[in-house]
Amino acid sequence: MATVEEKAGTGKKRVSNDALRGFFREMLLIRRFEEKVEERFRAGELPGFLHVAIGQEAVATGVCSALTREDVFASTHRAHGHAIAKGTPVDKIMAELYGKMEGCSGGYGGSMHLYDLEVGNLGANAVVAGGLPAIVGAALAFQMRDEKRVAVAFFGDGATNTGTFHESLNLAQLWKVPAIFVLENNGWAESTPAEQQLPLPVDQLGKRAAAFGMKLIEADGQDVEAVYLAALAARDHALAGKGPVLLHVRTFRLTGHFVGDPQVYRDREALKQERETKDPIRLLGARLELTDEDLAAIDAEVTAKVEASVEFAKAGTDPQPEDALKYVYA
Amino acid sequence: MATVEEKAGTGKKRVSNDALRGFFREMLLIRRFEEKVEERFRAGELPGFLHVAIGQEAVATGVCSALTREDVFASTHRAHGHAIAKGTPVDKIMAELYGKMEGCSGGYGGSMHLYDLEVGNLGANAVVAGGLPAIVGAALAFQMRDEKRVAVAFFGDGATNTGTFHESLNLAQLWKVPAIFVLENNGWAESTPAEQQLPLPVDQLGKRAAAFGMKLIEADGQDVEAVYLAALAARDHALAGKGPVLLHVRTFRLTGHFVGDPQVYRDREALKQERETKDPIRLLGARLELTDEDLAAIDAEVTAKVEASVEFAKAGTDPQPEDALKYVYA
Amino acid sequence: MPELTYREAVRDALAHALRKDDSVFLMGEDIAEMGGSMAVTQGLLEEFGPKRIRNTPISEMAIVGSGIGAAIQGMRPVVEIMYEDFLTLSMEQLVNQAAKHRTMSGGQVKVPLTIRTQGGAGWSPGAQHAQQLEAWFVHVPGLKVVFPSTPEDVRGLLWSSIYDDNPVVFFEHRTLYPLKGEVPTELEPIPLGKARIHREGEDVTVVATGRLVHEALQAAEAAESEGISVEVVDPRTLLPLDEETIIGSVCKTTRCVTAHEAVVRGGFGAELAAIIQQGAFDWLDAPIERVGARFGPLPFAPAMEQWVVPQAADVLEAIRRTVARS
Amino acid sequence: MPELTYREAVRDALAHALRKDDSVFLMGEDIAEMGGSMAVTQGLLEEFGPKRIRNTPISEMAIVGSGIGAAIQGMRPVVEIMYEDFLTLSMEQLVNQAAKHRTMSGGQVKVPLTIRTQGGAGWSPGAQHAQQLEAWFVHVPGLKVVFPSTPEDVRGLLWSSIYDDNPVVFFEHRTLYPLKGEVPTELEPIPLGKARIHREGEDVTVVATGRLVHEALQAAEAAESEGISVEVVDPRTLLPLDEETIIGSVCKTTRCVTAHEAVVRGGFGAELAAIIQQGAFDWLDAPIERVGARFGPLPFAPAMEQWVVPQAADVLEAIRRTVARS
Ligand SMILES: Cc1ncc(C[n+]2csc(CCOP(=O)(O)OP(=O)(O)O)c2C)c(N)n1
Ligand SMILES: Cc1ncc(C[n+]2csc(CCOP(=O)(O)OP(=O)(O)O)c2C)c(N)n1
Ligand SMILES: [Mg+2]
Ligand SMILES: [Mg+2]
Repeated sequence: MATVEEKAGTGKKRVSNDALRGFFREMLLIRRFEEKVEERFRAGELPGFLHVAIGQEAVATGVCSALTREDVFASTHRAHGHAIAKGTPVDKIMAELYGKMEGCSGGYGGSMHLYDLEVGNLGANAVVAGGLPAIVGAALAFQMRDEKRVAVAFFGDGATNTGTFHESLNLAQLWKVPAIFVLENNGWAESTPAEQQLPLPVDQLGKRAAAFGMKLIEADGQDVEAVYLAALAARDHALAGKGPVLLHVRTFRLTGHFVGDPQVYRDREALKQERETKDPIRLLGARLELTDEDLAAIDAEVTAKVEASVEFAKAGTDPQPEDALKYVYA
Repeated sequence: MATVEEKAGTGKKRVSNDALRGFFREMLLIRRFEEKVEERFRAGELPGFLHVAIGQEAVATGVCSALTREDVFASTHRAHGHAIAKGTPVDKIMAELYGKMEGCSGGYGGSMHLYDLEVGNLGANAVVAGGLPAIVGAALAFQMRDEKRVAVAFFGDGATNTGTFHESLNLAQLWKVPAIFVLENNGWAESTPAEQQLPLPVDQLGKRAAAFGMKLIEADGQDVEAVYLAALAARDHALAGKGPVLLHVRTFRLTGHFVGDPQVYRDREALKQERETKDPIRLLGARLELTDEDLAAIDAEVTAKVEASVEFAKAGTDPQPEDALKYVYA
Repeated sequence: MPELTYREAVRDALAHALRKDDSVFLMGEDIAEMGGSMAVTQGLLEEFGPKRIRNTPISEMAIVGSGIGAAIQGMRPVVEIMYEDFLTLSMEQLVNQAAKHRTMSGGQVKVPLTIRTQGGAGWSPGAQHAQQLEAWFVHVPGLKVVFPSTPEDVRGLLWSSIYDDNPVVFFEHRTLYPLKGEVPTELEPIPLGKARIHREGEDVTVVATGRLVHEALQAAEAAESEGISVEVVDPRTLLPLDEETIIGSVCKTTRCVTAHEAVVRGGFGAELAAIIQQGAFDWLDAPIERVGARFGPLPFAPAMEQWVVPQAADVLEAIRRTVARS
Repeated sequence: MPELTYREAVRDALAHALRKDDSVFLMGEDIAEMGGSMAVTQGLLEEFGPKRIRNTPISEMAIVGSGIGAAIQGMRPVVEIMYEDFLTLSMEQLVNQAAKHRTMSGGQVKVPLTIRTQGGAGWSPGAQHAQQLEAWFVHVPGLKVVFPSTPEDVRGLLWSSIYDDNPVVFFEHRTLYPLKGEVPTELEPIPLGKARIHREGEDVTVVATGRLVHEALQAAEAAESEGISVEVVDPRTLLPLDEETIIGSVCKTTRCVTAHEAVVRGGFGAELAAIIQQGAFDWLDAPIERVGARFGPLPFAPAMEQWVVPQAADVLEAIRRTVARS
């Protein structure tokens, strides 16, 4: 976790500049990773179905920076950023996307099923909201065994329309388990805009917490410091035995739903505007007043990492066909 | 519908005494019907699985009195009262419980599957919340065809914990269909008390509407006038195109969950108290200042109806075994 | 005769029904502006407007369930479940509600609802976007189950499904969408419950569904060059099932292979085998061979996926096995 | 040897596991004070307290799903779905999550979860409280499926299911709960995947599950008096399946009847028939007959229900049919 200081005189918390620089580096790493994924997909190298989180990096970094290695989480179809932020090396993630045995799921999972039990990644899920109930169960196990750990579920605004969401939050609140539900509200479910899928105004989606009497914490999802502080507060709340938290962050999906999505449904001008004004990396860069050299240095560093991950992945081992049935049963 | 007058000078609405007497008669009819069901079950005459609504009569009568014949509804495992109040003759209901062809579902349904399309009963459901989505669809059909009808779902507090509840209310609100969701909150799901199944305090279950931005109307479920007026208001709201309504009424289950339930889980003293202070029929009788003769006359009338329904049912026709497959496909 | 892709054929049936009949409307995730995740419903929003081409929230229970309610009120909704893996979320509504209302009501209620869905492997989707679950629904009285394999069939059968007064679960196969084929100039309904003999043969009958129809046809070609004459039958409708055509074919050839993409164990091939071994017992010269996916969740890496999912070569091998028995 | 009812035997296995092992706990609707809708868990709340005997809200997805999460974290949850008809609500969690985590994670994750449920007709429950859906789960790689028919089996198999490191769907039959039977003094685990031969015979094998095991035994008695010698085999575990014992038996008797309470079409009997016709092809003297419910939602009225659901007489008839074939 990054150091939190008091904002001089205000009593409010703030994150040190050093820590913010660390966040910046990680967010840029995620961005470059996602861009590389898009590129390699277009080059025909990546099989399957891919979703990148460009625009949502501050959520992954902000939340995961507030967690310890023992804390666990479940992710979604848009999984790469969460996995990186929780500490899985990009090599292992890229190798997974290439279907290699060195991948974080041994080549069995793919982009929508990144796992890494060692760092607490319980698995990304290709079923919307599919991972939420297990997070309640994981948190229950921690509670029953008196372990000071939280379980975190990432999911989108679209996921809040599922019955699974409702049952999960409801049970979590009833039993006051140490879970954090991170609602990454980007205002889209695939091609369907907020107005067509959410009965509440998009910015008021936090009201869903009221149905359970659950603690709601909200933050600007494009401001990594805000997300980080909110996640810390959520974690404290959950660990204090006060029950789970709905952590609602408004964020922006600055690309298509999936890699290759022509976005016929999306207003070009609005998208352009969003890319200009809502990019969490630009916003943080500006705030940190990074010089061009600073920026170039960091970029070179993370880009090299990403390039190396592609090399690593390509040099990886293809599983044998008959390995397919190796893990059907324990 | 009963006549609604202004409460002298107050601007508030009230129901005429005559109408209230009508309500009283119907509620007593439901009560005597349910008692007869208990009796005939104990006598070994009724097959299957039965749930009576003793204590909840004011909800059935109050809501259904606010509906027209064209309005439709879906009910639950606790279905008899709703069916009676919407206008299915007790003969046909009793015959159904005896599994006779003269039953309102031809002997195919049983207590948990009372249907009567003619009066808008789309079917009782033995799956908790199972009927809610269809009510959204029925209301959608009305909306698409510009028909001035509402679709009503009855369900309990326990049902609000299901994903089906969430998805149904959410979709209904998104599309603003003319539906009314009647939450009969008796504070129990079978043997499980509110504290063990609801994350919200039992009286605050109406907050669930906030998750959708849905209009909430609340009423005392033991006061038939209040329920009736609330249902009228809900219907007006829905028909005005303002969207669906969650109609939350607090009520009391003055018997076991099912007929024969020994209620080992229930505090005897509290139950006794509830039976004394929360009985909606007693409460209404007192308010109407019914004389003993009045009461006896009404009771004799409805009791005779119920007795006749048993005669009718017993004299009914048993289906032939091979009729079983008559309606598998249309 | 005009040529359409499987995708266009589905769209054509939908458009025809939407034009003919105000009671027909569509609901599903991303079916409007985007035209569905498989581009099947592209263009329909423009022609029919948002009241009839309805994007829904991610709510598979409510999508099916509201379809049921609208159907009972006299509409003919066609709802889409984006991937059949997500049918798992609407099983309650499909199995306990849609399939049973008619019987439970003693014949009062009709549920003319069509549930379109698609699935299938072959594109590295991973384990949760590639299942073939049609067999489950064959076990549910009150439902009909349709699984067409060609543009002509998908168009004619979808039409019949929409106008059938029962709930129909309608399976499309993802890899077939680009497949081209001739269709009648006028949309011709194909009755539910009639199998199609794709190819006549003398030595062995392959009863195949979905993508495996095409793999079977390929295998049949290959077998021919080995001197084995293969008949390929596609039931098209799994429930009701055209037992007569299937059993008739096996009585003629005396050998049978069943083939589908779903895992073998508990798959539709089991039901076929059970029916055929009974109906053609005295004719059978070899055990019925079943082809299907190997018994595991679909792994992501292409080499493993390819090995798990059955191909023409697997059908060919099964044909050889069955012919080798004397 | 002590005698227990089927109900007591389930309870006994649960109590033993709860005593032995802190990681075991129970979740389900009304399992605490009420002891479950079938009184199976009566008394456990008193002994083990509300942290380990947990009443849940009506949330079948969350019940199974939270069980999955706890299992992955090293617990051994035993969750109860009150009626198997409500499994329809947890299919997504069972099929896409529990069954697949292990493969999708490349072997990192284990899900030692037991899902107990019960069902069955014979008490006029109507169409939504009486289904037998075990066949669906046999089609799902990654799950195990158990369906015991006697007190001894239910106790030993439940124990093994709880201690199995995979998700196990464990079916109990409602009408069997009062059934009494001898059990070993010490709780003896019964390995998953071993069939039980209840009765040896020479002329025909009946492979039966659940309640139908008892109907089959009754039918076998009756057949005996007609001079037909019947072997009755209960697979007990449907997945994995003890094919060797089953096929061995049929090779010996040369005739086979399958019997379950679920509807015939698409039922587990189909899988049995498919396996047996292949494994015993050269031995079979008659087509395999399948006994099961008629193809309709269960009607309420007792006369119709009785006719839909298979009884000993139906098994006997099938035995006669198969023996009549020469
Ligand atoms: C249960 C289910 N229904 C539908 C889908 C198809 N699908 C994948 S992502 C998605 C949209 C999800 O929206 P949201 O939850 O807001 O996440 P985002 O994509 O915006 O990150 C849909 C409909 C699915 N994967 N699972
Ligand atoms: C999906 C589902 N889960 C469980 C049950 C078993 N069950 C029947 S009634 C009931 C309690 C319902 O409580 P509530 O909704 O409050 O209605 P009430 O019985 O109080 O009228 C339960 C758990 C069911 N019928 N359906
Ligand atoms: Mg979104
Ligand atoms: Mg209740």
